[in-house]
Amino acid sequence: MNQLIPLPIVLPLLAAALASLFGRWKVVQRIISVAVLTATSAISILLLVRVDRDGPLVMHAGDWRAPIGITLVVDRLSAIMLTVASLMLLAVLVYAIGQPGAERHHVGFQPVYMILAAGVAGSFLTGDLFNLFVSFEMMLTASYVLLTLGGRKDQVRAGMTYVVISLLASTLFITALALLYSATGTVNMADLAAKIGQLPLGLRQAFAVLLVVVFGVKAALFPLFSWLPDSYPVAPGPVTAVFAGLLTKVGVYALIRSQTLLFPEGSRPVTLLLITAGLTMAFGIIGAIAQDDVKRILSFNIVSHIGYMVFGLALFSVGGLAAAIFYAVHHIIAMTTLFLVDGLIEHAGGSSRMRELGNMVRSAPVVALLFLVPALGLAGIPPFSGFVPKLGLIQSGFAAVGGQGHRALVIGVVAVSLVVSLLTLFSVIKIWIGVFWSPAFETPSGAAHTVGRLGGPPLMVIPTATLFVLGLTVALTAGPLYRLCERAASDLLNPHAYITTVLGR
Amino acid sequence: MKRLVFLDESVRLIFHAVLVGSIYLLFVGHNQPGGGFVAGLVAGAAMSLRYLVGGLAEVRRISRFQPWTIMALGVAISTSTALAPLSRGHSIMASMSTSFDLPLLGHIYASTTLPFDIGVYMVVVGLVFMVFEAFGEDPDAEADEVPEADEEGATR
Amino acid sequence: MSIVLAFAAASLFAIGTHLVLQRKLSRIIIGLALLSHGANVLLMTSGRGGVAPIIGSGDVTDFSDPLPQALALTTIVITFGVTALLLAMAYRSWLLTNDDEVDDEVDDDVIDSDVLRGGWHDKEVDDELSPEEPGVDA
Amino acid sequence: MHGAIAAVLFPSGAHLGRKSFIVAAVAPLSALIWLCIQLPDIVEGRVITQHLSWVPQLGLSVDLRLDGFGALMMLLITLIGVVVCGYSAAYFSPTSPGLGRCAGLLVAFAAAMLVVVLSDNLFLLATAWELTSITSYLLIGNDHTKVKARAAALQALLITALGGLAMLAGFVLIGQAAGTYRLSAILASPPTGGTVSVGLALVLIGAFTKSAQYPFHSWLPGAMAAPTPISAYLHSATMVKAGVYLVGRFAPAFATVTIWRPLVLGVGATTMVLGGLRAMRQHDLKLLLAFGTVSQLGFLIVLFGAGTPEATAAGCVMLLAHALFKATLFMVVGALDRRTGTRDLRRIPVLGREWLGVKIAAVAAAASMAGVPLLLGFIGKEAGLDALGHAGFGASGWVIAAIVAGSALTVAYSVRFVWGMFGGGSLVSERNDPDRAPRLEFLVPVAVLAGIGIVLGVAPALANGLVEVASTALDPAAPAAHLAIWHGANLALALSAVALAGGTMLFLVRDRIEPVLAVGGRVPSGAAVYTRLLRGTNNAATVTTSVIQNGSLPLYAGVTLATAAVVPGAFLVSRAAWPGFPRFVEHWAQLPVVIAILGAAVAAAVVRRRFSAALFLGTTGYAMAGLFVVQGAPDLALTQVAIETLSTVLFVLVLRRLPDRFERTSSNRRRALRLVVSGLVGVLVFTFAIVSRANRDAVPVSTEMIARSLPEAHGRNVVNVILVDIRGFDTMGEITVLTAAGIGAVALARAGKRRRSSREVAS
Repeated sequence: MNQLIPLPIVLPLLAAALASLFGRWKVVQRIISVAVLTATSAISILLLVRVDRDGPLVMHAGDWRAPIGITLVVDRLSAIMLTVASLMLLAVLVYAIGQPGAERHHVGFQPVYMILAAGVAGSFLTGDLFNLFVSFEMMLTASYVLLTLGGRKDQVRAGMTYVVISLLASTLFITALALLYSATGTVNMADLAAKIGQLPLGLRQAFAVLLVVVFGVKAALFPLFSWLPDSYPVAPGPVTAVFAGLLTKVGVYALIRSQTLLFPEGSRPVTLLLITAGLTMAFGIIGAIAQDDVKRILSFNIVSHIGYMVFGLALFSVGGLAAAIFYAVHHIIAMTTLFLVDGLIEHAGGSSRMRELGNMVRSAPVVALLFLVPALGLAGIPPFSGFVPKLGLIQSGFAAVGGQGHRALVIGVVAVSLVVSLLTLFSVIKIWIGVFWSPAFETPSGAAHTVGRLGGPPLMVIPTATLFVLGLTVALTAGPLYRLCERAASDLLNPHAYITTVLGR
Repeated sequence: MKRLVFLDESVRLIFHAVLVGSIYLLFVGHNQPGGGFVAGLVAGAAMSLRYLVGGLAEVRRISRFQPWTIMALGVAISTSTALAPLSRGHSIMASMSTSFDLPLLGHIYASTTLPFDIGVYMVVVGLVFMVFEAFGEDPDAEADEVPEADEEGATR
Repeated sequence: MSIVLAFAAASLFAIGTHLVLQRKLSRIIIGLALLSHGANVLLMTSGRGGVAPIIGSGDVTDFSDPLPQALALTTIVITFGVTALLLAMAYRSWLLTNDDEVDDEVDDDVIDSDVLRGGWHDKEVDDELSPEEPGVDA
Repeated sequence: MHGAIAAVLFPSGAHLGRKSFIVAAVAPLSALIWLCIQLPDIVEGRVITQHLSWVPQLGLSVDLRLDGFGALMMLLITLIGVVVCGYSAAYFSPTSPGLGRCAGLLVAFAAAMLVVVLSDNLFLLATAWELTSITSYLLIGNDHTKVKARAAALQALLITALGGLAMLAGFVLIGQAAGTYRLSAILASPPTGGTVSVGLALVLIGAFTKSAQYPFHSWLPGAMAAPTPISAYLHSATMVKAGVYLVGRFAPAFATVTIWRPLVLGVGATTMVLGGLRAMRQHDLKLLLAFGTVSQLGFLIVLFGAGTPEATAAGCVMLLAHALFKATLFMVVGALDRRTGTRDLRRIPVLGREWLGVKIAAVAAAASMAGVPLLLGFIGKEAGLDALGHAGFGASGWVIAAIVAGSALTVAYSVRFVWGMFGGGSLVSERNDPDRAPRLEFLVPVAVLAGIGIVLGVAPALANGLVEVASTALDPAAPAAHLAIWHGANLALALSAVALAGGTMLFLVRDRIEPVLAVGGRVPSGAAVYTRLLRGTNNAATVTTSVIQNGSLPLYAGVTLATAAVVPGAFLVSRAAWPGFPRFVEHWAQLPVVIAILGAAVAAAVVRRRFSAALFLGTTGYAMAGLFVVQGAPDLALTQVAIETLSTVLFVLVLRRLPDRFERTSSNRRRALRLVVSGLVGVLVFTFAIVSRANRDAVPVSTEMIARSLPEAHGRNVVNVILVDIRGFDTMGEITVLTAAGIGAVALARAGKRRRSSREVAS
């Protein structure tokens, strides 16, 4: 079983190499990519099942035992994230193949997409902080390329913002790594966990905060989120879907992982995280309300909802973390679905701007349904998938109020989260009104396609519908899933098993 | 552009010398300063010399292969080397090695780290090629839709 | 670690920051390069300095710390790759606009006055947001 | 219970035009039949429960529990559901689009509503509650091309969703205080404490929004944009009762909590009076009924909210009565609207004989609404007045006064309704047109509901069992119901008489007291607040976003770097001890190299020519290589030299396209800000570096790498061993970064130039 661990990283890389070698044969490229992503999905499900049963699995790359070499670790959290991510990547790939656009026109799409997949998998699997940096870079560099495929003016402009801010974050990451190595002499996370504990409290706290900032840029926390809504919407449709679903969540994953594993209780910046969570929710949704473009509304919603996950993290309780993890899973699926639906909207309506669209509940009823349910889920309307983690957050929040410290702050954040979910509802309903109900005010800037009963080409609709069903399944099977998230959360709060498995003591 | 034949020739001479040097760096990397990255970059620096005398066309003359082919092969070699030990039940990237005696060269130690480093070397060289592909085109030629350099690149 | 090296790193960071906060992409790129140099100096100072870590070339206890060197090497190469990409963007931007200035507008279409009305036309905002209260003046 | 589940399945099959409503009717009908079968058991006090686990950790499970009160509600929902479905088939024109969707939503709504009243789990209740909001939203906006319908739908959604969220938070608070989220368990042993009061207040907000209580009532009249059958069903008979239902459930357990009665009775009574006033001034019959509903809902809230057993019992009667007569009246208005083309009471023509049946039904229903004796409405009102008269809490006098006033208004607008319907206000006395006679399909549903109302009014004993079991389900102390027409002459009867007489008076003098009536419209309501709030949010969002999201890269970068410097810096400076300065230099050679690096860096930053800046950057890089040599890192130095050479060439290649000089563009303030941020970043790095290095006491992992390099990896160059073996995994990632960057660079440089070259990019 351990042999499987590196495959989700290395197989896509091999596929990337093959895909560029076979660039002339589009079909071969596609077969390779789809096959590899199917394989990684299967592998990650296997790993999830196994890890949930037997506890964390490790592989020491090159047989160099930790903390010397690079260790790959699968625990429940990483297995959950990996599974969801692989499924999204696969669905979006199929969608991209079905869509007339970036994938067809750029031979480089497939290899770069594979590198992205490898980077995402690497970020979830690695147990080494510097390797996390490298995985981030794989993912980000691939995302720079995907974002600017096509080279339109707005893409290049947005790409600059995105690349420059990401590079700043990467430099900060290196800085943090250098400082951590300087203080501890190691970059292995399990080893760091032990050694950071010996540092003086003030320095520990400073490190914790530094890492919050470093990962906060990737996760798009307030006030570090501005790059996101400017850059995501310009990418080709499916690419935005992957970005929206996965990239920020990798940042959230890194936040959760670093704060729970590396820093012992007492040195975690709880107050800072709580405040950040509240502000992120609020400013994100405020931004969403002010938009006219479907993609931009959704992009701001990403930001806003990162706040919920950070809130769950900031509670540092099993309930809070479980809700945060569940929220991440839900959000990945819902956001990806919605951006894929946006692709369908653009395909059918020729635009993603609301005043150029309208009345699609008549012209594309399937698309309307595909939009409405995940959108309501996004707003946390029961019984759709967003409700469960929201309820979990409220409960854990109120439960935390009973405990010591941060009372007023937690109540405040819970209140903000409720108001924000109302505003989220408003923002998605705005899309519903603008795109599906009201008549169009202007003729669309792009060319509209005629759509059949499905509302788009089958290869676009089917992956979207699959994710739609997946979202519903998550809501229906929330019981066992939530229990899994709780187990993952209690692993996080009690990282002893993780550390001993990695260090082999 | 009229080329100075003698400059041309001497640059090619230097280029080949540096190339040999870079391969030397690649092979000794395990024991002395060097290795795939350094070697690849040195080769790349040598290429920039060729670019300076002859532009993109001159760079394209270096290799019969497309830059992305070199790169992709490099990645393929490295990842395969990394994957290979898995099939034998080892960890990923585990180095497998053998040592044997050859009549003339004496004791030879061979390990999978070498092909891995060769992959790295190829990727770096490929990258440098691509960079010239991307930026190296003559600004004047680019204004025309079908510059000669491109025809040449395509036929090669 | 010495004061001089810490100062060097800090100064590189400061100068880099200064450049990154400007509008010309060329300057931003130079700034990023300086920031990356600063980070590398930090990496160097995070381990011990000394003799090149090549076994046989000196006393093992005098060796400089090899791990930060390997990490720095990796970062340098990655930064180079990404910088190349960024330069390609600058180049593309120049092709499209004849400048490398990073202007404020994101997208001519999106940041126009319509956004200032939250995406709805004036008339629309009134209509969509204010249901008439039936019967008030009946 | 399966009726509820089966009902959900129907939307899929329903695209049969008008027939879809017939299909849809099957769902509530089957539930109704099922209920009728169970009814005898329930009357005997049996409780049917069903449990399905969902997310037990959060207390979220599908607990259904059918008790007496639930049965009463279920009866209403299914009975009126069946009738409305039948009616809809007549109401909608066969050609109108989206009928299947409409029918499907109607059934979905019915299912959700059933779950609301059957749920024994707080969160399940909240779930179904939100689902009713959503389906209601979609139904109000059925005619979605009309902007007014959209706006009304949005208002209804946002207000009820706001309430739903408050309620959810309230549920969590109450449930955590009680230690269970099971409704029956909570009500059996209600928790106490400050948290519970807050929770209750939040729950009440939910109830008030849903039941259109002042000040949240404004969405309900707006919801009349929905087709009339929908209004009849959702917005008078069932959905708006959800809040009443909730208050009814909670009141017996929580009425003694300090905040409960002032809040519930105050809001309910206010709503009753204001709603009545507003109803008096409507010309649109549908709106008249809508405000009437608001008023009646206020009455119901008062009855149920009082929390005394008698009042609860009275509430049950009134609930039944209201659903019956209000649905009837709405359907009458719908028939009028469809057949005569208007529902403005000033325009309704004098109706002919064909309308007799409809007229009788309408009069009976309106009389019930007015509380005329011999009808169910009378019995309910009578019982309510009686109960409140005997209630043992303070201020009940005020409440009774308000109710009498409200009842008088109810009488007045009922009379006005009938008067209008008979063409009393008609400005144009149109001739009767046989084509416009009501069809049988209209008559039957109307007659069924009105008939039930009349029968129960004449023989109230028939409802005894149901009412009794319903009220005892809420409050075990509820008295045995003995509904009768004549209770003897008591205070309640007198008050009823006052209301009837006063109402008639009010109707007669309505024109003269116009200014008084107009007060109802002038009381500041939630609608204005809603609009202002929503627009305010929209504008505030726009302004905020245009400031923080202005697309300026320097701003974003500045914020990022400043945050990175200030936030960790603050922690570092305030929490960590300063270890003291380390040595000035470790090696004499560091000094000149550092001077070279910094000199070149400063030069790169200040020169005005792009070309020179690039060259100085290159110099910095070479000087860095020098530093690496000094620090004992030859591999790094070699790499740095090679990379710097390449980068410089690259820079030059790109820069040759760009103008030679930078122009000075920034203002002084900007420059000052930049200096501050740079300074902060520098200070942070300096401090952090020294503090973290001084705290190292662990042996670095690299010590072991040096030791194992030769024996295990057969390499003498430890750095290279790390790169290709120990940390080879990093290197593998790194080369793919390069691959991606290469592909991207070429794609960008070539984008949009020629088709052929774009194909070339990776072929």
